[in-house]
Amino acid sequence: MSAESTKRPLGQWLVLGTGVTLLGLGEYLGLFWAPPEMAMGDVMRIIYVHVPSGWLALVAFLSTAIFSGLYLRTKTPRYDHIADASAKTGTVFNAMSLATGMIWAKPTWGVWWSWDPRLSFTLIMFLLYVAYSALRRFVDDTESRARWAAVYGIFASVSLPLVYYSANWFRSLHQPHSTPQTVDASMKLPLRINAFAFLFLMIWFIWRRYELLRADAAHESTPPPA
Amino acid sequence: MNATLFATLVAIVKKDLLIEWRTRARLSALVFFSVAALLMFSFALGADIQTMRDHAGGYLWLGLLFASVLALSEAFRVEAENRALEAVLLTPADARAVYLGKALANALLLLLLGALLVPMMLVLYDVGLDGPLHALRLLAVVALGVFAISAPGTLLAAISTNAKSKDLLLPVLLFPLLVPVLLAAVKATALVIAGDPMGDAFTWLSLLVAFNVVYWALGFLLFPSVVDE
Amino acid sequence: MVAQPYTLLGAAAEVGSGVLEGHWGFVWAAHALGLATLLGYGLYLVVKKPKG
Amino acid sequence: MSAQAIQVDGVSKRYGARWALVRTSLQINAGESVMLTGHNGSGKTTLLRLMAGLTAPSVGALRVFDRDVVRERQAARTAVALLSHQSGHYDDLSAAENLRLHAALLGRDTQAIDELLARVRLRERADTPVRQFSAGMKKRLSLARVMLKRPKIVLLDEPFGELDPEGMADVETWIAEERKAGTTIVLATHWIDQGRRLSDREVRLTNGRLV
Repeated sequence: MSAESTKRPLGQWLVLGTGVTLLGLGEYLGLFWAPPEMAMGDVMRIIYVHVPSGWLALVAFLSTAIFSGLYLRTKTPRYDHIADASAKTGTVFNAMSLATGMIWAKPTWGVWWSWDPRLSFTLIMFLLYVAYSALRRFVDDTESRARWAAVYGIFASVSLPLVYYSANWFRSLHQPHSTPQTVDASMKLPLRINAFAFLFLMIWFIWRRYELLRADAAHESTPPPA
Repeated sequence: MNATLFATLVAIVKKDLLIEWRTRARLSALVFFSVAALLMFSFALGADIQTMRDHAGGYLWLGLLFASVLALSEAFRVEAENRALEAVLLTPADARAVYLGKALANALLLLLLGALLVPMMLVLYDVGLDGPLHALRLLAVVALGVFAISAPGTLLAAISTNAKSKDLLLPVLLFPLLVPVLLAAVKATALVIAGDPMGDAFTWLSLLVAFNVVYWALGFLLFPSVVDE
Repeated sequence: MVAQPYTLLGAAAEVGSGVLEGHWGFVWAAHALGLATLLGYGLYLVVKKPKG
Repeated sequence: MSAQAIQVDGVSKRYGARWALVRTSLQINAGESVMLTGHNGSGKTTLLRLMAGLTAPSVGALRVFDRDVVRERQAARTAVALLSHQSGHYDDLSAAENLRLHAALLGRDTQAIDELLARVRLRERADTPVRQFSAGMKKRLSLARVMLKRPKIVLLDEPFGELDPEGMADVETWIAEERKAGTTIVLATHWIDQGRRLSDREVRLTNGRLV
């Protein structure tokens, strides 16, 4: 098992390569090719990192919820590792989304932080998954840790629709969430490319993290000789 | 041969309420704590009566939230003390019924606390109510809120009781989960207190109902995974 | 300045000279932060060794 | 019914970084009485908790009357009762109230409770909160709870500990009766003489391994 994890499979290289290539392309298009937005000007270009990182945080946390459910059903440690890897990766994307959002907020609204629902719920989501990781650190027994984290991972996922729909549900100053349908065609392309770039990078992150966790668990799951 | 789900639920609720009654000194300490919290909010914010009136709902819910963390961890300290919960589960009681029973008992306890805190809030923050119907509406909001706190709270208390640094872990796990609930409860309370010209209260109340449905259902389904290794 | 096509050099010069009316400073900061996060997390996962 | 009451199949159990039980296999027939010996920390308690379905094996499987203790937990748990180091009582409730709770959970009527309390010599203290009980009295009450369940398999973790001579004699009598009635018994104890009198064979654990 250790030999397997030190020799990286071809698929992993492909995923990483695709992600990096798309990211390069998306960043170029977003920063230099796409026109500035009419109302907001160039500052709109922050969308190309802000929005994909927000989306992919949601996707990663969704993956945590799904694999938590699978773990509770099957008690297969592999699913627990994927759920854990997804949560940690999602937290990184979530932090990135928050930070870039703040950088965007300053020139647009004049403040680093505004308590609009979308922003607040994104912060709460971040805290939830930090708490998820904290819970894992507070439990020594491997089986209990996996079960309790899975339960919390499912509970925490209740926040995902809140974040996703908050901009529409509550009257707020955050623009309705950006999708390729709500922005102009020339902005669509870099946004889409970067979203896919982030998706591939996220898959690579989760994959890599999962391998590390599995390697950690491998030497724990074999009992000593009788 | 074993008790049905409902009989188990009733037995657990009865047991928990009986323990609360036997340890009523603990209960009154909890009431004292939440009243002290309400007082501290007014001291911390200065004696501006208009500010206090505007934010009365927020203080009430913060007081209830802090008290609920203490109440919930107490409720599971009792279970963990001699591994009493383990003995209950060995009978073998249905863990889902045990969950419903404990969550219900916790909710009732918090409701009692809320019913005691509401008049305190009315007096301390100079909030007026017009008539018993108004008071009943306020109590209904409090009930919806504390049930939405108790459902995830009971489950997370069961987890944190068995983890390291349990007193620290419970609020870390619980608070972010409850922010949306708190938000809805505070808004609904404020609208009930100050009047609701736009008819917004219904939206917030529906949100509270939705949280209740989701959290109680999740708790019911997931609690066996928490306590059964 | 809105319609002006940007080059890497031009934009960098603009940031350097402290001209922020177009808010390019914020754009660069956000993108740099994002890319640095991705790179940093990726490197961390490559360097990190399993326990034991 | 299968002749096998308990089947332990290549079971290992890890707590954190420590292996409490290592590659253990053991068959116990229905109606058999087995004594479990070993030093403190040798894995006796872990083995009993695994048999009761209170904890799942990290590796391997356990079956109780052919029911997997993890997958068919309720069925397996119905068959066993565990007398453990932890009393399992609610200290704020009285002895009778604790038993009444368990009677309600077991779906039994509460008629037998008086008799059970008399049996473990706690009738006079029936309405005293358990918090005021001595360790020996708590043990007696735990025993009454096991009796209330009337299980097919009794798992006893140090049943003689903390008891006075009279209490020990009571427990010995009760175990002997259960044995005669065909109950399967697993008895973990340091009291070798009593244990040998009450069991058909002896199994020894060292460092989580069967010897």
